[in-house]
Parts: sequence; C-alpha cells; structure tokens
Amino acid sequence: MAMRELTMVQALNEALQEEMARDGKIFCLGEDVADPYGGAYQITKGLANRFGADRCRNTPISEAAIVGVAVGAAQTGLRPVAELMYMDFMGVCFDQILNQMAKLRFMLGGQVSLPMIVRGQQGSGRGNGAQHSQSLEAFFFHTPGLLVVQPSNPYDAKGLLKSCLRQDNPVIFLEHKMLYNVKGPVPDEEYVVPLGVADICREGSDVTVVATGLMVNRAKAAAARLAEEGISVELIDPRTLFPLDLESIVGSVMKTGRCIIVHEANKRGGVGAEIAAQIMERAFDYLDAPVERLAGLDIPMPYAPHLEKAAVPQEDDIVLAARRLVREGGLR
Amino acid sequence: MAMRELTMVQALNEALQEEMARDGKIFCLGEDVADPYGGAYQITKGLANRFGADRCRNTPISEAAIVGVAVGAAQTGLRPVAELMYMDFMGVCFDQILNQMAKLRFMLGGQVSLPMIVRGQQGSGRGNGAQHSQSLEAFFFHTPGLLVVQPSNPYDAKGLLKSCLRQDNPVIFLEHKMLYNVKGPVPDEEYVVPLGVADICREGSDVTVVATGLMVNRAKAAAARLAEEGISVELIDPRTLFPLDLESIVGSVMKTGRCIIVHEANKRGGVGAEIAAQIMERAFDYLDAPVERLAGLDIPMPYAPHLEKAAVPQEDDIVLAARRLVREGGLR
Amino acid sequence: MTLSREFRLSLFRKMLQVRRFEQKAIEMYQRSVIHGTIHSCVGQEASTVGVIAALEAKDYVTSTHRGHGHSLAKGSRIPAMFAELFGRETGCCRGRGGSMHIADVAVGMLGCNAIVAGSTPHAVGAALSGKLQGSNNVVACFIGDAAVNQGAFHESANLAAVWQLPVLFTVENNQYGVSTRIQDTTALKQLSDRAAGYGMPGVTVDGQDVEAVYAAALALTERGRRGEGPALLETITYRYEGHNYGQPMTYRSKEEIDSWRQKDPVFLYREKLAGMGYEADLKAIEAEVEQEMAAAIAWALEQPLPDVAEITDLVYVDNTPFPDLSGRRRVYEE
Amino acid sequence: MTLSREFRLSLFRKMLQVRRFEQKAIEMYQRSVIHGTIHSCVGQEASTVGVIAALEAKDYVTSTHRGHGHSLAKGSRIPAMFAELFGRETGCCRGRGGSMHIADVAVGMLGCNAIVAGSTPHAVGAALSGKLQGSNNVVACFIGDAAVNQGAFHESANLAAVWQLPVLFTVENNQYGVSTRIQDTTALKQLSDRAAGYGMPGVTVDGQDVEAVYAAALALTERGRRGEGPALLETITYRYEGHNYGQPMTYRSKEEIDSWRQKDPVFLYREKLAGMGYEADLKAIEAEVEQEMAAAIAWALEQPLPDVAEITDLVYVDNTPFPDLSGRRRVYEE
Ligand SMILES: Cc1ncc(C[n+]2csc(CCOP(=O)(O)OP(=O)(O)O)c2C)c(N)n1
Ligand SMILES: Cc1ncc(C[n+]2csc(CCOP(=O)(O)OP(=O)(O)O)c2C)c(N)n1
Ligand SMILES: [Mg+2]
Ligand SMILES: [Mg+2]
Repeated sequence: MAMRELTMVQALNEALQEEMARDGKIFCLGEDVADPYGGAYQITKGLANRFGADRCRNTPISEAAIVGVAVGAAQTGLRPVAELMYMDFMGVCFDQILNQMAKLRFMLGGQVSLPMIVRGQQGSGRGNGAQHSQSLEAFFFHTPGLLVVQPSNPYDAKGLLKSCLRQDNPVIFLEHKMLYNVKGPVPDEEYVVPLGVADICREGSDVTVVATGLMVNRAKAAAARLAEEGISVELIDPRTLFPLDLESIVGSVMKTGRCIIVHEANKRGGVGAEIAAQIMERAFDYLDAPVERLAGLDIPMPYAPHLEKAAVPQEDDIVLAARRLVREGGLR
Repeated sequence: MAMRELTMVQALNEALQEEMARDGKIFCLGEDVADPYGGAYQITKGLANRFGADRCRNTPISEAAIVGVAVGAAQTGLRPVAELMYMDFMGVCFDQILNQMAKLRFMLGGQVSLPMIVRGQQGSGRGNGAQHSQSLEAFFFHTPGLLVVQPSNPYDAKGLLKSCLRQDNPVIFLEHKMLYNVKGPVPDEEYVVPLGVADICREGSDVTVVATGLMVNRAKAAAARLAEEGISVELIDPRTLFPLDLESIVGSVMKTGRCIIVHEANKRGGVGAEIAAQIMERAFDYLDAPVERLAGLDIPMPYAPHLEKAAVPQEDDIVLAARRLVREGGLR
Repeated sequence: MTLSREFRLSLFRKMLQVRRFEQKAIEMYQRSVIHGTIHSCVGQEASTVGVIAALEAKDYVTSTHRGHGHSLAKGSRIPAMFAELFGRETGCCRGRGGSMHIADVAVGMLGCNAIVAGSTPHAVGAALSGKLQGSNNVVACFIGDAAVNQGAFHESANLAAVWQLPVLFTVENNQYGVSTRIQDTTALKQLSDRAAGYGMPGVTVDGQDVEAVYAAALALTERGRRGEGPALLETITYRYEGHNYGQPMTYRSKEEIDSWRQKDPVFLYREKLAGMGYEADLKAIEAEVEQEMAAAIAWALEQPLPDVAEITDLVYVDNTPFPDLSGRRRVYEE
Repeated sequence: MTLSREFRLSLFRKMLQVRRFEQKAIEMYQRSVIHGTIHSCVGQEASTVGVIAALEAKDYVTSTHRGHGHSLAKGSRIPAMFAELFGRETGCCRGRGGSMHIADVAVGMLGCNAIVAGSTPHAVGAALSGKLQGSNNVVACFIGDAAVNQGAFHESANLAAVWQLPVLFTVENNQYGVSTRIQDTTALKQLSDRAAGYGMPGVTVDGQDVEAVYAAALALTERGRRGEGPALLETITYRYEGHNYGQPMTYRSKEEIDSWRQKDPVFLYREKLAGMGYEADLKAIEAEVEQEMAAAIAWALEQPLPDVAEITDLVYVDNTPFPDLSGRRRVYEE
C-alpha cells in the first residue's frame, strides 16, 4: 500500500471528507467548526466550503443542544457528527449523552437507532488546567449503549472514524490533543479499521502492556528501552474501549503471565480497573503477579508544567514498572 | 443504647433536623423540598416549618443552578445540602459536580473549601424506567475531589449524614429508593458514623462478600442461607466508597481467600472493578480464586418488572455465586 | 375560524380518548396491572389535542413524563400503548420503556422523556433533519411550565430561533411543577414572555378551549412551515390528579381543584357541540371510545411478556463488524 | 454624573493596569515563561473597570476564561497573579490554577472559570449566601456574549430573578465567541433583550466609555442592594487579540479591528482626562504602572515552583475522621 505521512488532524479530516462525499446523510455540527475557522483544531476544515454550510454548521455555545440536536437528527434519518471542542465539556451535556443518546434506542424498544458520533479531544500536556485537560473515557465506558473509541495514531484515527460512520450505534470518539500533530503513515487507498479489534503494536514474551491513547507512544518508547535490557514487552492498544477486544488481551497475558495497564485518566474507577478485573477473571491461573495499573493521579489536573507532568504516567514510569514486575515480581 | 425502629427517611430527616439546629450555616435547597410537600421522599419534611423558608428552599427545575448555587454558597461560608430528586438528574448538572464542586478547591490552590452535600436517591425496583432507576456511584467515585457515601440502613444513613455535615469536603450522598421505608434500629442518643470505616456486617471464614447499598440486605439474606449449607460468609458494607476502607476488605480476603463484590450498578467500569483490582494488587498471594463481581447488566434499566428484576443481582445470584466459588473454585 | 362538523367531532373524540385512556390507566394502576409511575394529563386534553390537530401526519411530536395524551393524539395505537404500560412484548416500546417513554415513531411520535426538558433539543434536531431532507415538516415540542427553567430548553429555544427551524414549543402551563407554583419558579407574569428573549413570538392561550388552542397552534405552525422560525405557545391549563398518581395534594386546596373542574375542557366542548345539535354524534363517539378502550385493554392483557433471554438485545444495533455487542449476562444463572 | 478627579484617575489607573498586565502577559507567553493558554482582554478595559468600580470591597466577582482584568480590578495582588501565570507556589492559586482559574477570594474575587457560564450559578450562590448572612453585598457575574446561550446562565439568571438576589450579570459583548459572530448564535438585536425573559431589567451600554459603564453599573448594583433583584448589563466592546493568544484571525478583517482601535477605551479616556488638565497625573500614573508591572514580574520570576511532593495535598481538606484522603501516588517512583 502506498503511504503518506499525515498528522492525526489531517487523517481525521480525510475520513470526514471521504465519508461525507459518500453519504449525504452525514453532517457536522459544533462550535466554530465551519470555515474559515474550520474547528478549534481544524478537524472540520474545508467541510463547509466543500459540502455547504448546511452540512457543517456552527452552533452557539450550547453543548446540550449540540448533542441533543444530534440525537433528534439521528432519530429521524441523518448521521450527525457533533464536535465538543474539549471533551471536558461533556459535563454540560452529560444528560444528553447518558440518558438520551445512550438509552433512547433501548427505551423505545428498538424503534430507532442513533447513528451519531460525539467527538472531540481530551487529555493533558498543554497547560490548560483542570477543566481542559481531563481524560474522560471511563464515564462513557460505564454507560451502556455507547461505543467508545480512542485512537492513538493517524492510521487508526482515520480508519476507526470511517468504521464508526458506517454503522448505526452512537459513538464517543476520543482524540488526544497531544497526538493531533504527531505524524504517521496513512495509506493512499481507502481502508477502514474494524471496531473491537485491538492492535498488537509489538509482540513480546515477558510482560503484556495494555496502553491507550497518548500512552501508547510512551509505552512504545518504554518497550524499546526495555528490549535493550532484555525485557520483552507485548504491547496492546485496544483502540476501542467498547467493544473491547478482551480476547487479544487475555491471550497475551496467558502467554506472558504479567500485565501492566497504562492510561492517562485518573486511576480510581478508571478503565484500567475493569480490564484488570477481567484479566483476573479470565486468566487467573496464568498470572505470575497481580495486574498493575499505571494511571493518572486522583487529583484535578494542575497547571504548573512540572506538576502536570507528574500527574500522569511517563515513559520512565512504564520502564520502572515493567522492570520491577519482571525482575522482582511486582507489587507483592 | 436505647433504640427506636426508624425508616431511613426518618433517620435522614433526624440527621438534618439535629445538624441544622446545631449549625446555623446549614441550609437545604432543591425541588419541592419545602413544606408542606417536604420533598418527593419526605427527607426534608418539617425543615421549612421549623427553620424557616430561607433554610429550606424550593428551587425551579434547574439542577445545574441548584448544585452551582450550593458551590457558590459553600465558597462563601455556608453549608448547603442540595437535593436531587433522582440522582439520574446528575446528567443535567454534571459540569457543576465534575468541574466545579469537585475541582474548585484544588484549582484555587486551597483558597476555599466546599463544605456541601449533594444528596438524593437512586436505584431500581420501582418500575421507573431507564432514566429514573440508575445506580450512578461509579461516576462520582471516578471524580477526584468528592467523597461518596452510600448507606444501606437507617443507622448508618443518619450517622454518616451527620459526619458529612461536620467536615469540609464536598460529598455525594447516595440513598436508595427501595431502602427508604425499610426500618432499622436507631439510637435515641446522638451519634455519628465515621467516614471511611467499613461495617463488617457478619464475620465468616469461607468467602468475603463486599456489598453496597440495597445489595447489603440481599447479601445478608444470602449469607444466612449459605450458613445453613455450611458456607461461612464474611459480609462487608463499605458504607463510604471514597474514602474506601480497603484495609478491612483486604484483611478479610486474606483470611477467606475468596471474594465476591455485589453492586446494583452495571458491571462494566463499575466500582466493583476498582475494588477487585485493588484486592488483586494487595492480596494476590492470598486469593484462591479470582475476585468475582455480581453487578447489574450493561443495559439501560428496562421497565417490565421481570426484566427490571433480571437486570440486577438478586439474593439467589449471590447464593449461587458463593456456592460455586467455595465448592467449585469459581470462575475458572 | 369556522370548523367543519367532522373536524369538531374529531377534536371531541380525541379529547375523550385521551381522557378515557388516562382514567383507564389509573384504574389499571390501582389494580396493579400497571406498576411504576403514571402522570395523568386529565384536565389538559384541550391543550394536547388542540395543538396536535394543527399538525400533519408527517410532522413530529416530542413529549415529557406526562405524554400519553400527546402520543395518543398523534396517532399512536391505543392497544400498543396499554400493552406498553402493562410491560408487554407488543407494547409500543416492547415493554422496555413504560409510561414515561411511550413513543410511536412510525406516526411521528418521537418519544416521551422522563428528564424534564430532555427532549427539547431532539425536537430541534428533528426539525433540522426535516429541513436538511427537504420534508418541510414541523415539530411540536411539548413541555410543562416548570421545564422552561431547565438549561436544555433554553439552549434548544435559542438554537431553533437562530436556525429559524419550525419548532412549536408548547408549554402546557398547569400551574405547578410537582408541588411548586410557577410563581415560585419564574419572575414572569406569563411564560410566553420568555419567547422574546429568543427572538421568537410567544402566545398565551386558554388551554381549556380546544378550538382556541387549535387556532393559535395553526397560526404558529403555518408560520413555521413558511420558514419563519419557531414559536412558543403557552396553554393555561390544569391537572386534577397529583403530580403522579397517588402523590399527596397538600400544596393546593380542594376549592382550587373544584374551580378548575368547572372549566373542564372535555365537558365544556361537549356542551358546546351539544348546543350545536351534535348530541347524537357525541353519544355515538362516547360509546365507540368506551368500546375502543375496553377492547384495547382486553387485547393488551393477553399480550406476552418480553422474554428475559432477550433482555440485552436492544442495547446495540448489530450491524457493526465487532464481537459480542449484546451485553453480557451475569456470571451465574441457573 | 460628576466624578471626582481622584476617582477618574483611579479609573484610568485600573484600566492602564489591566492593559499593561495583559500586554506583559503576552510578552511572557512569547518568551515561554507562561505556558498553556491566555485569553487577553485588551480592548475591554472600560467594561471591566467600569463595572467593578461600582462595587464595594465586600462585594463579589465571578469571571470567565478571560478574567485577568476582572481579578486585577477587584484588587487581586498583581505579583501573585503573575506568579500564578508562571506556575509558582506563591501564585494566587499556588500554581495549580493557571490563567483560566485566577482567583483571590480574600478580595472577593471568587474565581475565573474555564467552563463557559460555569461560574454563573456560583454568583447566585454567593449572593444568596450574602443575603442569608445579612451582609448585603452584591455580586458582579462577568460572562461573554456567547455565554448567554449556555444552560447554566439561563438557570442562574432565572433563579436570581425568582429569589430577587443582587447579581449583576455583566455580558461583555465583544461580538464573537471564538470565531463565531453573535448574529450566528442568537436571533436577538441586543443581548440585553434576553433579560425580559427572566423578569429583570436589561441595559446595553457603550463598553468603551468607562464612565458610562460605571454609571450604568452603579444604578443596577444600587438597585440590587436595595433588594430589587438582579439585572443584566450588556457592554458593547471588542478584543483586539485572537480568542486566545496565537489563534488565527481569519474570521474578521483588519479593517474591523482597526476601526475598533479608534475606539480604544484606554486611549479615549486618557484623551478626555488630558483635556481636563490632568496630563501630569496621567504621566505619573503611567510611570507608576510601568514600574509596578516590572517589579511584579521580577518578583514573580524569582518565586519557587510548587513542590511535586505536595501534588496531591489540596484535593481534600483534612478535617475528616478518615484514613488517607491525600490521594495516592503512583506505584512506582524512584
Ligand atoms: C431534570 C429533571 N429534574 C427533575 C425531574 C423530576 N420531575 C419530573 S416532572 C417534574 C415537574 C415538571 O413540571 P412541569 O414541567 O410543569 O410539568 P407537569 O408535571 O406539570 O406536567 C419534576 C420536578 C425530572 N424528571 N427531570
Ligand atoms: C461549556 C464550554 N463550551 C465551550 C468552551 C470553549 N470556549 C471557551 S471560550 C469560548 C468562547 C466564549 O465566547 P464569549 O462568551 O463571547 O467570551 P469571549 O471569549 O468572547 O470573551 C468557547 C467556545 C468552554 N470553555 N466551555
Ligand atoms: Mg406543570
Ligand atoms: Mg465574546
């Protein structure tokens, strides 16, 4: 396959361009998404110019209406893609996510489906403070009725977004602000990435590392360093948190006997807890040590850069955790 | 101690009466909380008559304002107790909980504390449908900055609420609609129940059962039946999810070697996952089998009574799980 | 406005259907055939029927916790509505929804909603959807008086005004949100005054007079259909029952309730039509509606319950290339 | 309104302080001493200073992402504000908050807030708190034009009106929310028209004229202090910089920006006061402010960073009888 190097911004934009050209029912809405601004992070750049103002609409700062309008439009035949400028604003529209978008199909006895996407960026690393730096996937993960997608690179971002636009369940699509401008290879040809299939980024035999979002890159770097010390890491990026490809994760842990889960969201009640619990349930007899979790501290994100850095797992943390787990048996 | 039999409604009302008499800074606000209505579930009955309309205030149906006003009042010297008629309405005020109430103290570098409580009832069992039957503790549990309290009986409800009103952190206080009219002993004398101390409801040696809220009663009944079959259950009610008395839980599991966590909230990403993961981390070598979780199905709550019942753990489920865990080694 | 005899009788029939449906529902609730909670709209029939009479079949309705009437008036199948309240598989929401989630999308009834104002943005979305798909339909978005203080209503009203979408926000002002008087929840003389704050017209109408409601609604829906944007219609009305069936009434006097019974919309309209010489038709309709309700209930009572084995089936659509989306069963089952 | 010389000069001083603070902040941002994001209020000084001049020391202010000016005008310590932007332990929020969370509760500045309209209910709560505690203070609740479309604003405005609380909702209308023109987000001619929908007075004032803003704000705060309830004041103003520093300006023309520079509030007021014969005072103030900023920055640059070991300390208050509330450190640390 011929490849180009694209940023995640470009890759996501391509996905929208291609799918909107293919399917006239797709439209985008959100704050400042229309040209010339094209979205706070340019994901929707050029869509209004190309497809018209009707299909890429600026809204007031009214997130409950943004998501709720998407629900109403999806219920009546369209495929809305709603942007939240920061996922942190899910708080002001959580009813529309939790009680409407996620539940309507079931409550209505299957009369409707809601083929809609709420997407936006999240995460820390840019000094945006406590209300603009959260990693919020656990809230969506705990909400039955949603799919939760969290790409870690341009290739997956494009392919997953295209898959989401071709199925009929409501999706939360979580981008990471620090991944937007990281480049990666993207095929010239059309492709999709299936939902519910993890990416085994690296095969290994000593320890399984399950990492999500921005943490995948840190885990990759850590794995490379660990390889030099003779520790062989199998790195898994679930790509979609729901559906979760537990088979791949459990299969890997059965092989390595050890597992570290790495996510940026704070630890208490995070997605890592569910993955750890399920690994225990399914691979108990294969575990040489407790599944470990490296995660954000249970604090609001601090502003000062060195505190912000200390609040989430870094490459070094992964290296240290893997070393102790493999060499010293981990937490015990 | 002299005791009376009170319902949880009466016990909670007593706590508010006593603390409002003690501390003039406490006031209640919410929908229909004032007399003569006295709250949809009568928790605030009589407060407006006794303490005046200023200290027990009806609000419009504006939950974001209810919680946000409490934040502003707490920040400036008062101790608000905000009622959400159903915790399900947290969706429309989640920003005020997640981004304001929980974070303000930290974001402001400790300049303020927010001695406030958001309380209300949750849970299924009354045929109220998907938007009025949720168990939402995991959302609060995953939010740093909040205390999360979940009483299972009148005694604890009163004592915990009084403790909450005597400390300075923001609290989510989760009552259960099906526990409101269940009676239990409450002392005549003044008492408080400390936050962060689990209740060992029953001592036992074969299996630890950690149950929350309404599930505590089901677990008690199951434990009694299991005892007849010769299975000895140690039953733990954490009472507060944060702070969580992990010491008591882990200590018990080290003794029994087996653990079942039972909660009504849906399983995926529920509080049980965190407890299970932490037990694994701290008591790995003591576990004879994986920690198991009995929890609600990952679906919106259905309306039809038999479906509603099937959607959450019942006494029988606990009995069966314990039996298989103790006799057959559990999940493996 | 001169209305035809047929149309007037159809208004009466709808109002009576709503009235009798609600009364039967309470009967079935008292007999524990219905569980959970029901919010009766008895007393509000003229408002409900008058507005929906101004709609076409292709138009949409969104509603609230008090939505049986809206659903029925829009054309939902009455037997399927009873079956839903009874929790049966052939209920309009397959027994999953219940009273607060009645919906019949095939006839344009997009859903009741148990979150106050929760469906207001859906109405705007449906109107946008119609516009983008060129269907020129309007949306009647029903809410109660107390719902205008909810953020979602505000955002929806503003957005409909900015996008000039044909949404008729219908505020059925029955004077109370649960026990709280409207004077304690807004500082306005009339709720339609809020419309000006969005740049849309606001009209208040006697909600006990079905023809007056119809006329007001028709003017506003036609305006919307012409592309002139949304409007807010406030209907002044009353509910006789407690907020939900069985709730205490301590917050209002018997005199107040009685005085409103004097303005009973079904009774008043019956008087009017009888005065026009339609007594025979009215009697016939009464008999038919009685019969219709009895038959619907009898049918619904015989309907099967949902199969527990299918409990997780409707959470996700199964057209995605992924494993096992059907939810997971609890670990232990016999 | 006749204002004293001292008062006029104090208005000028405050405006200049805000202007220079913001310009210095951008300088420090360009030099990477400040990271994250800053939203400059250069251009809006008359609105900010005019309103806050109408407040007493005991009164409260709540603010937004664009809140440095509000904080400074209410009396926050300038060195501590710079230290906060630099992420230092002696910053007004101990380096935890940053630009969007500047607060100085000791002087009544309850907090900026990075959620649009997020602090509006806090303003209502602070006003209620004052009332219940008998302190008769008023609250100036600053928001931008685009924030009036957020549910929290709506609920707050309505509640303040119902409870007749002394909140002055000040909408600093700089014509844009990020890149989106106000005409694309409301259907109103002027935003103050929204006030009527809550039953409160709404006033629009030239936001480039500090004395006009002051007079309008004073009338409304006095009204509030007399117990006559909240009000909405719209100040028509403009920001010269991008939404946050460095953001593209594609959505507006150079001509538009230039035309607003002709109405620069600091410049206009300086001209006016110079015309009144205060040139010498103005010069002195300019020198003092320059010196003040330089000293504040110099001080702030020497302040220590927060100790990483204390990272979890401020999440909870430690006056509860429970174990280990301090958060948990990651498992592995060297
Ligand atoms: C967001 C939210 N808050 C509170 C409730 C509880 N609740 C249900 S109906 C209702 C009163 C609604 O009053 P109104 O809008 O006037 O409608 P009515 O019941 O009078 O028809 C309340 C408080 C809810 N369902 N949703
Ligand atoms: C709830 C929410 N939605 C969106 C944003 C992102 N955002 C921050 S400021 C802003 C524009 C605000 O415009 P306005 O209220 O007019 O204030 P201004 O920036 O013009 O001062 C937006 C969209 C946010 N912080 N919070
Ligand atoms: Mg009402
Ligand atoms: Mg603006």
